Amino acid sequence: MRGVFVAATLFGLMRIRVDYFAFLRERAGRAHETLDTGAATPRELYRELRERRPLPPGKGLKVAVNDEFRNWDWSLEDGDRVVFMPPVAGG
Amino acid sequence: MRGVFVAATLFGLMRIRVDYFAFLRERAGRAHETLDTGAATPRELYRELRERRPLPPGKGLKVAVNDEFRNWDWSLEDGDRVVFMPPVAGG
Amino acid sequence: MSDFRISADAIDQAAELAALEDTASGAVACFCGRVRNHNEGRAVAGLQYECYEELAVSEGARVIAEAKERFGASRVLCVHRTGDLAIGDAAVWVGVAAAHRNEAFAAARYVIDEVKKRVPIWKREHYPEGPAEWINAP
Amino acid sequence: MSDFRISADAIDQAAELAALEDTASGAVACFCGRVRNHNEGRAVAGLQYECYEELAVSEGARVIAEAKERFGASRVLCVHRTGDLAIGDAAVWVGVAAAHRNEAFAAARYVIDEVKKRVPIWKREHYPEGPAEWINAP
Repeated sequence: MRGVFVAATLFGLMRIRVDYFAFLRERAGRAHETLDTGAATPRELYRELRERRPLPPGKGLKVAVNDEFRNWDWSLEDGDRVVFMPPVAGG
Repeated sequence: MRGVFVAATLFGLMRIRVDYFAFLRERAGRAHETLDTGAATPRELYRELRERRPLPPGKGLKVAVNDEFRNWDWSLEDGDRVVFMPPVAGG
Repeated sequence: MSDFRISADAIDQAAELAALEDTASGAVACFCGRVRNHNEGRAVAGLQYECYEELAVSEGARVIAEAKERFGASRVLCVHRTGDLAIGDAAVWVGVAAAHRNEAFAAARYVIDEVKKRVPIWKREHYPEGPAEWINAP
Repeated sequence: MSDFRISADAIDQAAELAALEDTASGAVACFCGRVRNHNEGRAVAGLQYECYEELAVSEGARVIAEAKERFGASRVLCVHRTGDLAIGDAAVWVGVAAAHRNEAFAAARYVIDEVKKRVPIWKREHYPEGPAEWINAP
């Protein structure tokens, strides 16, 4: 019980905005959403999102946090904007 | 004497028009000239021309006969138009 | 105005070219990618581009800075369309001014290659028959 | 009209580009060589191009035919100026339409390289100081 309390304090829920583009937007059925999550990294966040949205596996996707490319193990902070991106196809 | 007569018959003088462009035009002091010559090839013709015009050595020049690139030993014919060209410098 | 731009309107190539003017640069190389009427053997009716604009603009600007740095190009511009495009419409335009043609060609090639690899823009093809598809969708 | 042209008038790049329109070609690569304000460290005031037009046009057409054949380009155009040019003026323009960018870039590069090597056109540079000089004069 005490362990759970400490974890909740140190690693409390964060409010994260997630934006979806292109194929992922269609799969998610929305362009963005905001959620309160315990996910500490984009990897954990995507795992959580896949539980509620019909999103594809993360392999091949890229991640941006606050409009910068970041890796899947980047430490998220409260208020971050996270974007998961399908392989690009410009040009 | 007989040898000279035969040569004059078989290899008689031809009327050749020569055009000059760019650097060669300036050196020749004219854009074109027509001459009666015994030169059988562009090589011989250029040698003859250099005797009367301050033209540069033929090395590096190209030759056209009747608006086609030809080599220095191409057989000239009466009425041909010959152009000696400095190295090109377009673009 | 940034040297890399996202545009919802048609690309004005004459205006882009004019922006490359530079009396020290003897060479200008341009590339334009246009919507083809076919792709991988299949008839295409049109395209739609979608873009993550904030990141596209910053990543595109990085690509351009790299091209200038690597090839000594004096000016490099790129504009990429978003929205609905018809056959023949310009989807992306790259223009480079440099002292000589080696650098101009190399920089233009670098920009289009890197933009296609790195800049978050996505293409959806519409077909005369069958549903539209996102290209490269996982 | 031939795909390789000699022009005593300014090159109209917008008109040239329009002539490359082709709905099957996804890639257009262009190159433009312009008069620089310097060459090999020396200030340049302007240029004059002279041309052996009959042979230039036939040799230019051969270069274009080779570019189409080698790289499968669908349209290739080239126009080269003659006469007096000022700093910044376009001296030569090459445009290629092809299915993909590899072919478009390669064909454009081939055309400008071969034109500079093979087509009988000569350049005379004017300098702010000193007499004009024919480039490559023997």
